[in-house]
Amino acid sequence: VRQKSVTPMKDSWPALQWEHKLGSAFIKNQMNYTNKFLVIPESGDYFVYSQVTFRGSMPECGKINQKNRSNKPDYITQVITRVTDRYPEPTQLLTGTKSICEIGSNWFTPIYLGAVFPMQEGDKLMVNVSDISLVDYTKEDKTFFGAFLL
Amino acid sequence: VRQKSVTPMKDSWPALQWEHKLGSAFIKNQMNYTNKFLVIPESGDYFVYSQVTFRGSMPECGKINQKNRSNKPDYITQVITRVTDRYPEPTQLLTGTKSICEIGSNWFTPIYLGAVFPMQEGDKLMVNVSDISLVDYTKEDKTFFGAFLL
Amino acid sequence: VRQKSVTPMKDSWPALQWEHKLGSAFIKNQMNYTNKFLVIPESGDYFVYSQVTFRGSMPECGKINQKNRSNKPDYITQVITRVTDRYPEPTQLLTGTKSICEIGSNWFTPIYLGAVFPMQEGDKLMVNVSDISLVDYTKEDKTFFGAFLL
Amino acid sequence: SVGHFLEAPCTEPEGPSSCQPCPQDTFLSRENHKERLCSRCHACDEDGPAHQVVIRNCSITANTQCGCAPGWFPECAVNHCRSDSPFLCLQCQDCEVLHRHIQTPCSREDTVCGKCLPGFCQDLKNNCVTAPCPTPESEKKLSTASRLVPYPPPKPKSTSIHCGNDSG
Repeated sequence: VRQKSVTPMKDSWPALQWEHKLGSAFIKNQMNYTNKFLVIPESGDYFVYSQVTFRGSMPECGKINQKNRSNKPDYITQVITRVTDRYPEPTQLLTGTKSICEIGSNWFTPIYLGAVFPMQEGDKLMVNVSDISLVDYTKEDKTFFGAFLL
Repeated sequence: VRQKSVTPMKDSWPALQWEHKLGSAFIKNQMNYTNKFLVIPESGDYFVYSQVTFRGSMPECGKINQKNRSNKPDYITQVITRVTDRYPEPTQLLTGTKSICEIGSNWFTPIYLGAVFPMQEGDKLMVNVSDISLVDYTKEDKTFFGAFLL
Repeated sequence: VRQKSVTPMKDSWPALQWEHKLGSAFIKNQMNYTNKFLVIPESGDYFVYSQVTFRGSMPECGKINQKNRSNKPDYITQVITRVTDRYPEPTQLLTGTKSICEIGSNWFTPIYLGAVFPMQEGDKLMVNVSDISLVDYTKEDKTFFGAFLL
Repeated sequence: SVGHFLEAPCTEPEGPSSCQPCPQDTFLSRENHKERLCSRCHACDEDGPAHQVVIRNCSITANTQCGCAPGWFPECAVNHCRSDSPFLCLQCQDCEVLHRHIQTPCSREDTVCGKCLPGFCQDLKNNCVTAPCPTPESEKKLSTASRLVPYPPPKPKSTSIHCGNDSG
């Protein structure tokens, strides 16, 4: 499943939208992708994984020659979230979070996540990010999302 | 298996202690967790993985306005280690190590590791870190450890 | 499969050479390793993964006290590439790319990649890097490459 | 052939194989192949700090080509630049604003501005300022007059001035 560019949702961390058929993206064995969610077709233990490549220009914190330089870092965060009809709130399954205080004119970095979770049929998985404008969606090999049944 | 807070062991790199029942932590199919170790129940090839989120405040190296600023970076290291009764010394299976020289007031970053290893019944796996005081054990989705039989 | 030191190829991004028998490196079930390639023995879906630990000394961009400091960052990139006889060009399956602008005297950091891809018998996988002189090949637990059939 | 993927191989020697055009947003730029999957087109980094634009849309035979809009030029985002390195689009320098001629127009690199436009001249800080322009001579006088003079000026002493060729 490869990342497509997308408009951010209000308030809660925006979920990424994915390409699931073209290029090296694929869906099989009744796994389903709909409206930013991977939908679990069959109960069992799944290895869920995702990488998001983030990129941006020099944050305030990195402007070393600036007098009122704030040295609070920016940050980037990627969360794999599960939504089920068993419980009204989503669950953050995996979180990768990294401070950013680069002194270079621009920066880029990936965050990778992957682990096993017991899932129920119908559970839905999505990837949320702290700031969608920092996501590099230009190439499918840099930002991706997937799951497989053990 | 989710990370619990733990007091550091003297000398050798401290091993992390894990929560293995509560929240999204789970143990099944005779996999066992005891005294910081995952214990392999059955010989075979296992995919072993772990993420540790580290966090700290500005290291010496990052204090750019300080005259005698040491520019040797701090570092963070995570190691997945195997202990077996076949050999008296533990084996470092996977190592993620990263220099830290952030100029921001504080920093945080994850290290993720995962790979396949042939295991024998009774082999034990643990996660060691270079400095336990830098480990963010506050949320189970940020620091985790697991293994599954292929 | 563990990384061995290797002389860089001209022009295109150099491919890493791997140790596939010694230490914790292993090959089994007709998977084959030849001339920097893992060769897929049987069609199916494979989880392909690799970590490369990079290390270097302070880049131009990090020399904060230097007047004409270029603040363009250096960068490190790791790509898992597939070569098939079905198509005359290799395909970049997974890319981890990170800007480097460390102010410390030296730096080191891992990049980890892993995802599932449908493969055909005979497909070949390799790991390419942006600059082989920055790869830490000294310890097998820091730089590794593997794949398994789901 | 170019821009097509192999849907079904031929069933007998020299028999026809079935090829179909790549779906939208995918391409294959080479021919004589047996690839069943078309490659995904890249997207340009239009939304972020790179300000890229699509120079050539992806077609079934060629990937997207990204570049910079008119009035902008590509600047490699990293050291050790390569053709596939990330790049940012930066705004070209406007010589008119600087009251200068265009010496080299902006394209793959920034504009190079030349001499001052008519009616403008270069001041001490290399800026082109409006006339009247200080001539090089008056500039020299200005510089001597501006030498530090003690105040109040000392009373002139009686001196004898010798004219002549003092080749000393």
